[in-house]
Amino acid sequence: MMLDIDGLSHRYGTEQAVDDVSFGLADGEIVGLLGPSGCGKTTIVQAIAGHLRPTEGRIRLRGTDVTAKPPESRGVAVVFQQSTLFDHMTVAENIAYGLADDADPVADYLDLVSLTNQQAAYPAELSGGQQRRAELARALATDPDVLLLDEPLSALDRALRTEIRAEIDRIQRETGVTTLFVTHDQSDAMALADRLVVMQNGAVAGVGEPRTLYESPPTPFVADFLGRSTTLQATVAAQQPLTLSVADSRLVFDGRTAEFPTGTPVTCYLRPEALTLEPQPDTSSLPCEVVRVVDVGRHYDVTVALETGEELLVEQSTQSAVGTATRVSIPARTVSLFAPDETAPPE
Amino acid sequence: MMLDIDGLSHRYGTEQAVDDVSFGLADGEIVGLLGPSGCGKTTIVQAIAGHLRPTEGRIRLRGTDVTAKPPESRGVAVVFQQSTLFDHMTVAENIAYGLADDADPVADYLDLVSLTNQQAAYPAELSGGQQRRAELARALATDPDVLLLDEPLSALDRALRTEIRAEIDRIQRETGVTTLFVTHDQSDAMALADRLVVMQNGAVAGVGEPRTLYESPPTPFVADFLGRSTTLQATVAAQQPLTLSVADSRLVFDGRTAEFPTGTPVTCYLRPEALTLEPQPDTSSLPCEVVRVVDVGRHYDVTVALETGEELLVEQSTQSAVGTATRVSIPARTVSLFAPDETAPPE
Amino acid sequence: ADQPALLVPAILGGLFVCYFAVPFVAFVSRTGIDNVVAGLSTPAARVAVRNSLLTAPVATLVATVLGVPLAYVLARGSFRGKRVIELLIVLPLVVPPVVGGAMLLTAVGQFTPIGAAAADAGVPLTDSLLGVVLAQTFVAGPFVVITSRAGFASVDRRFEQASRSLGYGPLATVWNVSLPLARGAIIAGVVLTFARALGEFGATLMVAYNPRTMPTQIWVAFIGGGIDAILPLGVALLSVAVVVLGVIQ
Amino acid sequence: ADQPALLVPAILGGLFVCYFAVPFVAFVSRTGIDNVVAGLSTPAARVAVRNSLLTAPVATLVATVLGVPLAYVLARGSFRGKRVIELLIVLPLVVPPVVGGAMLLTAVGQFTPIGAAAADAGVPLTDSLLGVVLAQTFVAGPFVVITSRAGFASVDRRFEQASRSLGYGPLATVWNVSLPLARGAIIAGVVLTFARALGEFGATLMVAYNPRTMPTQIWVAFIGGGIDAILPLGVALLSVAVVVLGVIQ
Repeated sequence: MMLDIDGLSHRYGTEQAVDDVSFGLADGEIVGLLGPSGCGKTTIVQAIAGHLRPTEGRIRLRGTDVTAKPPESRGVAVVFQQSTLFDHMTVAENIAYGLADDADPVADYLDLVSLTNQQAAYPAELSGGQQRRAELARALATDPDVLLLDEPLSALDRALRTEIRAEIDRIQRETGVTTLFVTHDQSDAMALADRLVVMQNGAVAGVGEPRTLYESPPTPFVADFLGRSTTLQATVAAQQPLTLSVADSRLVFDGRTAEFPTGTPVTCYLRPEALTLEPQPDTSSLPCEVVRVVDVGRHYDVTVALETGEELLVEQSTQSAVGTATRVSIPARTVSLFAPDETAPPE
Repeated sequence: MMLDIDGLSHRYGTEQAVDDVSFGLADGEIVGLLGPSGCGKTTIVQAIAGHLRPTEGRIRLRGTDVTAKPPESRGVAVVFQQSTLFDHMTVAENIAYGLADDADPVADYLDLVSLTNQQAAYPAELSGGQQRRAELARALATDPDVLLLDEPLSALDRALRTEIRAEIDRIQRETGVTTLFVTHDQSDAMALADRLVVMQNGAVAGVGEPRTLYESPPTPFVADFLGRSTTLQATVAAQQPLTLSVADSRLVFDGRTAEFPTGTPVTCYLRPEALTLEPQPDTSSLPCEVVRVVDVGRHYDVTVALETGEELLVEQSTQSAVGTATRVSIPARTVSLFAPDETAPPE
Repeated sequence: ADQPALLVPAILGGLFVCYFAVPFVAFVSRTGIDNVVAGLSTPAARVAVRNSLLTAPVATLVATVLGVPLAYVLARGSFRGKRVIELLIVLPLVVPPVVGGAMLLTAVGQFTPIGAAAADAGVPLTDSLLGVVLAQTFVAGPFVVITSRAGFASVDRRFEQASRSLGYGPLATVWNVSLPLARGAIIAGVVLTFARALGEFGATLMVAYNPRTMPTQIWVAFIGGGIDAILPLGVALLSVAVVVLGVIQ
Repeated sequence: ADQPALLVPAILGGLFVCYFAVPFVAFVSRTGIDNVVAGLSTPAARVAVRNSLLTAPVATLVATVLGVPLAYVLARGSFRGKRVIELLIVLPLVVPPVVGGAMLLTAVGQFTPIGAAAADAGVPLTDSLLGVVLAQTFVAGPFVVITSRAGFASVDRRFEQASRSLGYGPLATVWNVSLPLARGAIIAGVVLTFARALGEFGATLMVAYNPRTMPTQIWVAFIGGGIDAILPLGVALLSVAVVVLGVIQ
């Protein structure tokens, strides 16, 4: 492992900001550290960079314990949400400031981020996107073992965000630098990261490849945080294939087995875009009535009420009329089951 | 019309912030004023509320010219992006501060926004969502002719944003107050508004119902601003049905006629979610190759290259392999054509 | 984590702290409560205390009543000459107090038209309690203006706009919204002005050598009796300064 | 749109502005360039100018070299007793200068251990240029500390963290990043300290009645010759104050 976080805990006064967090980054990997604000992400960044001494736990770089080392001798480069380019230095001077002795010349880094023509400019003269790229170049010029990106896109507007996200992707692949990408935005994280570490209240809530976590979230929190969810109360009625009862109806999910014994009440987490409205009955659909339709442009958010009164959210690409009686079809693959006591509301 | 903006222009020094803007709000209507930051939205809000005297143009409320009236005698209530609840007053005192003489008592407004239990609390003791609701109640307590909501959701995180958006929707429908909802976020605007006024560089770029503007944007700017677009260069090859030539291929759009003469080069604006990848040839599809796939959770962003080298973005719900040769199918309904000189990049 | 990193600046800074701490400790340890009470009960000291407690509050009141509105206008208005007014208000802070006193004398001294007219009317503007108030207001007034101005500027305009849209006119809005929201800064400004007025020495010496205030009496007593003669009044003024600090911080 | 709304505060504020404008105009109009130049060439005035221009820069230098590091430690560090140090640094600003002078005398006066030892060594700490520097440093030093501290505090810590992660140690980071980014505030603080040191009167009078600086010479000349005798030195100090204002704003 290039970077190893081992049992990291940190308290501010009596407040436990980070609680026994462990994960690692393989050489060349880009990992997304994802969670809502206040989940401890920033504390972890500060501890890895060496600006904060954790209450407990170890941080290892290339196998060497660096927990007590000062930031300047760690080989960890950081890009923060807000620009930290030095106003009183030109772009080239900013990059040269951190240049490793045996590294490529400044010109190579200017070229890497396409800022050759701006090398004599001061940061205030750059556009927002150019500032971000200059900052990436400065961080990379130290030839770091690990690049920490702390919400590098959060201060940008939509168009710029997409541009810089692609730029980070390209630069990371070109340089192969081991990268920890910290964000509260699930779409940024899923688009960029090889693996995700999802945090909740200072602890790790889930680790895995983005698609796996999205489709089989280990907890309701991860389900909610990685995308919109809609929930359904049901009871396990039979195993193999998994069969759920919802009031008088039954849902049969071919090819799935339940992790819960028959008779257990469960909460199903569903993805609105995986649900479809089809009047033809099949074994994994429930009768329902359209109660609300919101046009959000790229699709319609259709809310349907089941016979139990419970409401489900369905994303449809076509308009539906309120009051229509139809059926909502639930593909087996996209259902995540949790015991009721696991289901806390998202923050 | 409850509110009429007629030929409004405003300059700050030599800078033209708003240029000849006209639109109206019918009684009880909720209209979204949508545009990127710096497009003049805030200037229009300030002019309607009476905090700014426009360089030119008139503002009429219920047919009366109020352009020169001070804010306190206009009957326009405002909710800003940042809370303006008065810290030194309780929730009930804040609401009572603006209470119209002949209006319902404070208790009714507390009830409307479900803050009856918080009436004795100070704003600092409220959650972010409660603050927003208290502010809405205070604005409504003046029994205004027009309610101005100036980016009321922009400072909120995703979950709260959805909650307050639904709350605004409910309150607006319950009270029937004529509302101008100002935002830079197209999804908020499309979800809430009966009609949209889209602004660009101080001028109106498009007016209409959300769905109409989304599917038939009057300008490339509106197309880009209301949702993701992907563009295709083509030439009008025949009329009735509209036929476009793209390199050696032809696209035939049954049931559509072109607004441009045969032989005109045009830029097609397409919606990525309307495109599909289907290997079977049909009359409105083009051969292409998958060059990039990004997993963003709720779907895959698939980039395909046409034979011309041009790239199109396609949203797919299933994974595709890079290098696959396939065809991209373009439904006639979702294509917007613009002459090349109309297509300026979005801000 | 950065604590050891600050060693060099901490040593240099520590030296400076000592430079302020040593006189403070030496001064306080030189005297006892009994001496202070006894020293303050001499006739000259009692007159000085009375005069200071009459003049400083009046100067503070005048500066507040005129200065807070000025601060509001400077924070919210934009008009020709604003820059000049801002410089004029800061000027007494950088002008030495003796020069400030001299400036006042050229305006209201007994041989000037204003001063002569006032003296004829029986209210002399120099060598009188009124003269003390004039000197104190000139030197201390800028504090309440500058601090209140910063306070008003930190109140987002949108609070006032909200109040206007809720049906209140501009003055009612200032009263109901701007003043309460800026109250912390305004109080700090008033307290600073009071402290500065109470301690005013240079300008007072020029404009009103008599009647004596606590600072001028300290100077006169020092010439006559050396350091020990002034400890009681000095400790009294120091105590007020410490209390003022506690209020501001 | 709000301009007429500010009428009442504008009237009250305008009165206050007049109160500062009238002495300024009266003072400046009382004298001419020729008189100032002639007045400054008298022996006593020349000595006073020389003494002031010797002492104030030294006091400013001492306050800057020790005060800027202290400001940095206060802005970035957190340690026991920080609160006390902060109060101690602000104290000279609210303590009347005469009391400040008295405090210094209790610490370094000629009959104190420190003062006596220094006098024996041939460097008397009172009634000497060194005494003037001590008084000026005590009264004016806090300005550079407080202003620089605010400057450092407004530099986001992440700039320093970025410099550390780019391979620079804490002192190199202060030198390369923190000082340049806070330079505006530091320069303002240095200029304010210089202005205050140059105009220092009350504490100087107590600690070093002789040798005369410009403010003490103004007082002595005023006793002897009235207002007209002090116009040249007064105008000179006022001019410096106006220049200082220009630099700060």
